[in-house]
Amino acid sequence: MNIFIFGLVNSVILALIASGFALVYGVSRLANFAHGALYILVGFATWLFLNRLGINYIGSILLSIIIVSAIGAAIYRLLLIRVKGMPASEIIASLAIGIAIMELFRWRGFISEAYMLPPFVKGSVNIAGVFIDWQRLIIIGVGLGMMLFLWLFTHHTKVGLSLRAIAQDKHASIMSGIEPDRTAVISLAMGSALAGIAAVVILPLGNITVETGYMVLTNAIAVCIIGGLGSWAGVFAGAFLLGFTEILTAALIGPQWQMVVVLLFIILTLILKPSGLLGRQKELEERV
Amino acid sequence: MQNKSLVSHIGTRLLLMLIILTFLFFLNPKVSFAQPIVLGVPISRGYPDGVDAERGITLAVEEINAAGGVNVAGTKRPFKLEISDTRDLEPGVPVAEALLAVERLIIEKKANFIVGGPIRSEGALAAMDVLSKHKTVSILSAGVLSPAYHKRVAENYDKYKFCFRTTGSVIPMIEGTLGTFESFKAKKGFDKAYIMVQDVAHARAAGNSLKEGLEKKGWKIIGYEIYPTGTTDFSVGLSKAKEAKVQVLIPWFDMPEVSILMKQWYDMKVPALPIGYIHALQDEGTWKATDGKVAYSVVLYAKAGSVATKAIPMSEAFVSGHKKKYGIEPRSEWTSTSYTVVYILKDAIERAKSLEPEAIIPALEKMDMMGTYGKVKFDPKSHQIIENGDPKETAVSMWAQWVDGKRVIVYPDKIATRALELPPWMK
Amino acid sequence: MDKRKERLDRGIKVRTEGIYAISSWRGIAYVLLPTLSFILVMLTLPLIVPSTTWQRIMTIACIFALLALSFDFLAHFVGIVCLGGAFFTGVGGYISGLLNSAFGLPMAITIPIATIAGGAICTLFLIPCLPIRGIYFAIVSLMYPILFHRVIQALNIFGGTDGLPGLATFPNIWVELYSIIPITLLLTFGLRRLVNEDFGIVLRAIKDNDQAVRASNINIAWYKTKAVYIASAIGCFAGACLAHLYGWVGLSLFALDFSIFPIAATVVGGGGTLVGPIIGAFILAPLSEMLRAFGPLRVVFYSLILAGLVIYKTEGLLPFLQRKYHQFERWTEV
Amino acid sequence: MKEDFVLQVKGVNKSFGGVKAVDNVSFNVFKGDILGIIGPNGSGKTTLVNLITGFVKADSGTVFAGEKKLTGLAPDKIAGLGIVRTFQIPRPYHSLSAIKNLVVPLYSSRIMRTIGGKLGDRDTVALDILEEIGFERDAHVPYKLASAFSEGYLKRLELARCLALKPHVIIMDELFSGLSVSEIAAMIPMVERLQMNGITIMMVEHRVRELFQLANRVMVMNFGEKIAEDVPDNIMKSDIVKQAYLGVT
Repeated sequence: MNIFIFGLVNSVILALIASGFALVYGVSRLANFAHGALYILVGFATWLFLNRLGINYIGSILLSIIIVSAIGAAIYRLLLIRVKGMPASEIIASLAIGIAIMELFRWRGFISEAYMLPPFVKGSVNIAGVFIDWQRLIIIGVGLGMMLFLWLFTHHTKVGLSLRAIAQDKHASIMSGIEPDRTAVISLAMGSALAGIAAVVILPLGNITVETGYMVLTNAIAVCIIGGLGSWAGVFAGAFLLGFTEILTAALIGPQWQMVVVLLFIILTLILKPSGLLGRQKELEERV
Repeated sequence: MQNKSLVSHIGTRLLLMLIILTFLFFLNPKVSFAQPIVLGVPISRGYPDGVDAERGITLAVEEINAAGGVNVAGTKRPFKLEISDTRDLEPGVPVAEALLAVERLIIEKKANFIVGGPIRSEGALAAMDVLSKHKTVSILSAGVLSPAYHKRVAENYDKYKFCFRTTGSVIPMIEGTLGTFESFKAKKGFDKAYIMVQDVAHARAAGNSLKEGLEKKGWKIIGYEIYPTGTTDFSVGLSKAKEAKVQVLIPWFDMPEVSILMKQWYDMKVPALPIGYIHALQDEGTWKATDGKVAYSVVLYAKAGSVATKAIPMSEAFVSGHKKKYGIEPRSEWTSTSYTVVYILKDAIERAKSLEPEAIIPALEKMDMMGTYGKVKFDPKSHQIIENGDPKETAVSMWAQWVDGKRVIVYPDKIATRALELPPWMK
Repeated sequence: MDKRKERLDRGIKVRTEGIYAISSWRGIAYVLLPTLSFILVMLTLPLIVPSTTWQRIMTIACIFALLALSFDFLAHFVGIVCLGGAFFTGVGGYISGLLNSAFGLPMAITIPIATIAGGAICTLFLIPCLPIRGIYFAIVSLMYPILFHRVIQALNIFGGTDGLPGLATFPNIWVELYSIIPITLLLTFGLRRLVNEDFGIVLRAIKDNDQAVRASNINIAWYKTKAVYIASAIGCFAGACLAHLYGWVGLSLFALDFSIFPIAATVVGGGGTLVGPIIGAFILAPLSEMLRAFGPLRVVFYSLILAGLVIYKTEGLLPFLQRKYHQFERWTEV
Repeated sequence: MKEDFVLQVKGVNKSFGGVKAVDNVSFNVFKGDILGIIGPNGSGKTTLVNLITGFVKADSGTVFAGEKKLTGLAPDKIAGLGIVRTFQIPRPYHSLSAIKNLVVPLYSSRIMRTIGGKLGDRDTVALDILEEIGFERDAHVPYKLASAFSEGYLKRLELARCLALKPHVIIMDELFSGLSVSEIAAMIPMVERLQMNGITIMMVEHRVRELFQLANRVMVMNFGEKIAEDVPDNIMKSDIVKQAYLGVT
């Protein structure tokens, strides 16, 4: 029971973290290595608004999410657009921007245990003999809500549909009047906002550190790789597999093997099924 | 009209910036007045540990310089600080980076002594060879609890005689810890413990020897968990501890995420008192940051001094000086050790009447002076600080409990300011 | 009046193409100048830098340059994007360090063994991943060093988190520099030669169209294996040298920087040129040192400069310099 | 009829995600033949070529070359047996010159084995083959990067790559598609010359007129099935073929 509940929480956290990265990659084929930086940016921004400017909690959350999505869009529109289509340059440029943002916080002294966001609801409940704090339940709720929202958004709104169209067939959608750069900007803005939402619900569990940014980035990539880049169902499948693997390893073998098992898992997945669990790799047929 | 594109404009500017930076670097002015004694401080400035050490050293240097400096064979010479960022606590950065920093401090900044770091054991151990190559005396005062350090000095004294360490080592720390637990057992009747350690060498070694030592003394060790650095969920281990009705949790961590452990412990109301080396919870700000959920935890400081106690006069001066300069009480023990280390050097230089290693090393070996954490004495064979006794005779560690937003010393009894308290759900 | 920039080949470039290069001393000079000046600068650089620290930085730049070279070779001549730099340095360093500390073998033996055996070990681990393409291969190769790091940590072998200090070191800075720099040059020009030999032609063909190579009765897996072996041996050599530079081996030999830096150097210097990554490494490594004075802000500056170079000098420095050398530009009216 | 067929295809099947791309197809290719395969788009012709040359694994069925079973062999092994193919969309090694493009097959173990590894200068051999296939030897053409060539040259380069392997069977996947009438007219004698040199040829083609002019026998495919196989004249008259191609009932 314990394993189930904490496995679930862990999985939803991973799914939340990865969804922004997956959205951006899925739509614009851009591996946004600044994802982790945007994540902690929201954390620190919310903290600043809350504690320095005295804005109320909800206000600071909304404000910082809006700001970060604008920053995300700006990063693409002003910088990354110049190296679009050159994967090595894209990765290096976005990683460098991300590191610059994160290390700027380190320089400004955002490195102590004092930086943490308050939970939405304090206290904990007992479910089937397991004590679980409200915040974790909220995370599960928000995670499921976000999945639903994303599904509705991508299937029933015009912007969402155009995002999906670009993801599926770029040339055909360009011909039907969808502009790839504009959708890429939108996807980056949305991806950053998703990172922000993930940050504000997850960060109250612990404290905001610069290292979190690096960790979020690697986790997001791991989830997307296992699930298959550019596949929504894959992201969730990957998050759940990874989430439960982590918790099970910690419980059965020992926490020090957690990372080893996860890495082996990723490597084996890739060797056995190179495109990830649910990713689609072009059939050889199409390439010959 | 020769209008250039925006791209080449920015390219030129970038180049200009590079050139300017290069010049800034090569043209650093070499001012020489009153021949200062250069202290090279290689630390990770982007991490709390590094900042703490930097604060301690800066404070002491300012105090000494304000008082006229160091008396080297008759002439008063000030200390000059050269702090270099090693980034050695960053996981993705190779240690070669830290070694380069040490070497540069010695060669380019002409550092007479290296104090402070490197903070990571791996880096400090590798730096020993650099120090012995350049024959530069170094006193470590932050991080590095691995016993390998003084073992190497003892094994190859002639080569590594330049290396001293005041931070302590896991082995005496464990002895001290065992003593603490015996005292708590006698006072409160605890005998069931649950060990949780971080997956780094010193913590694992500590965990193992604690387990052995406690079992020998009749404790029951219910569980023993190793957590990788950066873990953010401790709920599985905590529930196990709760089910097994453990009375003492022994966490041994130096990562910041450990505050999550305390929050989860408080929220789950685990009826076991956390007593251990929880580096991230030493900071005064912890109380606010955890909403007071750190309450009742007992935290080990590898060296005393960060909380003022009447038993050690220098600690009171240090804490008030720190509060005056930085507005807060000293955070971790590394501020205290790094503060004292400058005074140790001053004392050694004044007695040696020279800056030469040949004179300084014997002076340090014969060191006998009160610091912020008791009497400072080095073992002449291993250059390790002698600890765990009377604060009037040796250096001591300190166990502080969080009570009402304050840190109070609960052990050792000689410097204690208050008695141990239990959380309400344990009564 | 609208204007546009026009690019024209220099006359001498046109005149010295192919066989005509040896028809005049000037032509020979024109063709050889860039290569010779590069070699000359590399060899004299240790003499003109201000202090021994900077000489040491040159060695470290060389080590990074070797990693970048191995990355560029695999990425732009075989089509394998391999971020295994940290994996190579780790394996090479640990082999060399263990041989030195356990059996007391001298450096002159451990480094070659580490190069040959380390290359083989890395290749063995990477073989199962060879069918994986593009970014996926990159990520697997990025995972291996972290995996090895964790396994060594969890089992507490090979010195665990303390590492193995006190290994043999180079006798002095000059031996160090003048063994590593010439080897770097040798490997660079050796590889440049290799990719124009028939063996290298096959590798480049695999990059362009692997299916057509398979249809030409060539076992691409075998050729890729050989290429990966060459690259990982170079990486392991770099790792072994690094281990003996400070006489120390530790977990941070698997640090992420060793994987990321080569891409950065390649992108800055210009991919697919082999010499470009070397230049990139010799810009980025000293740059990082110069910025050290800024403390924690250093990483910020470094990343911003890197991002700037990548975004605004997309083609890379070497192609840019090549263009300037071979062509001139002028504004013409449209 | 002669019984010495070089290729024998027995009941091969292949489906992609439920769609039958090749459905139980059997046929033989005789030595010295030019076998044409026609069929509308998506009728499984290219998949058939991929099945024979090992690029796609068959779900069931076998392919024999003489006594040798080809099914299950890797593409490079099949090419090593002298059964080579061209690709429908020629993608040359675009970073290499035309002449270096040919160095690749000349470096294969088949060529190294037959010539004993001592080929002399591969570039010279490559130049000979290129001249044979219509690249002007004395001009700059063979030294140009493959990325600079027009479609016509690329198709020839593709054929040259096959010839360099000294094949005895060439499977041409739509060699004529994308070429102008005059380019095709120049290619036809080349194909005929290959046949005269004793090379067996299998041509998958859309250009029915040119194919019928060349082929001894023609096989028709539709929806993955083989619907007819006969000499060209009979195929042209056949109703079933008209129905498949033109939708005439």
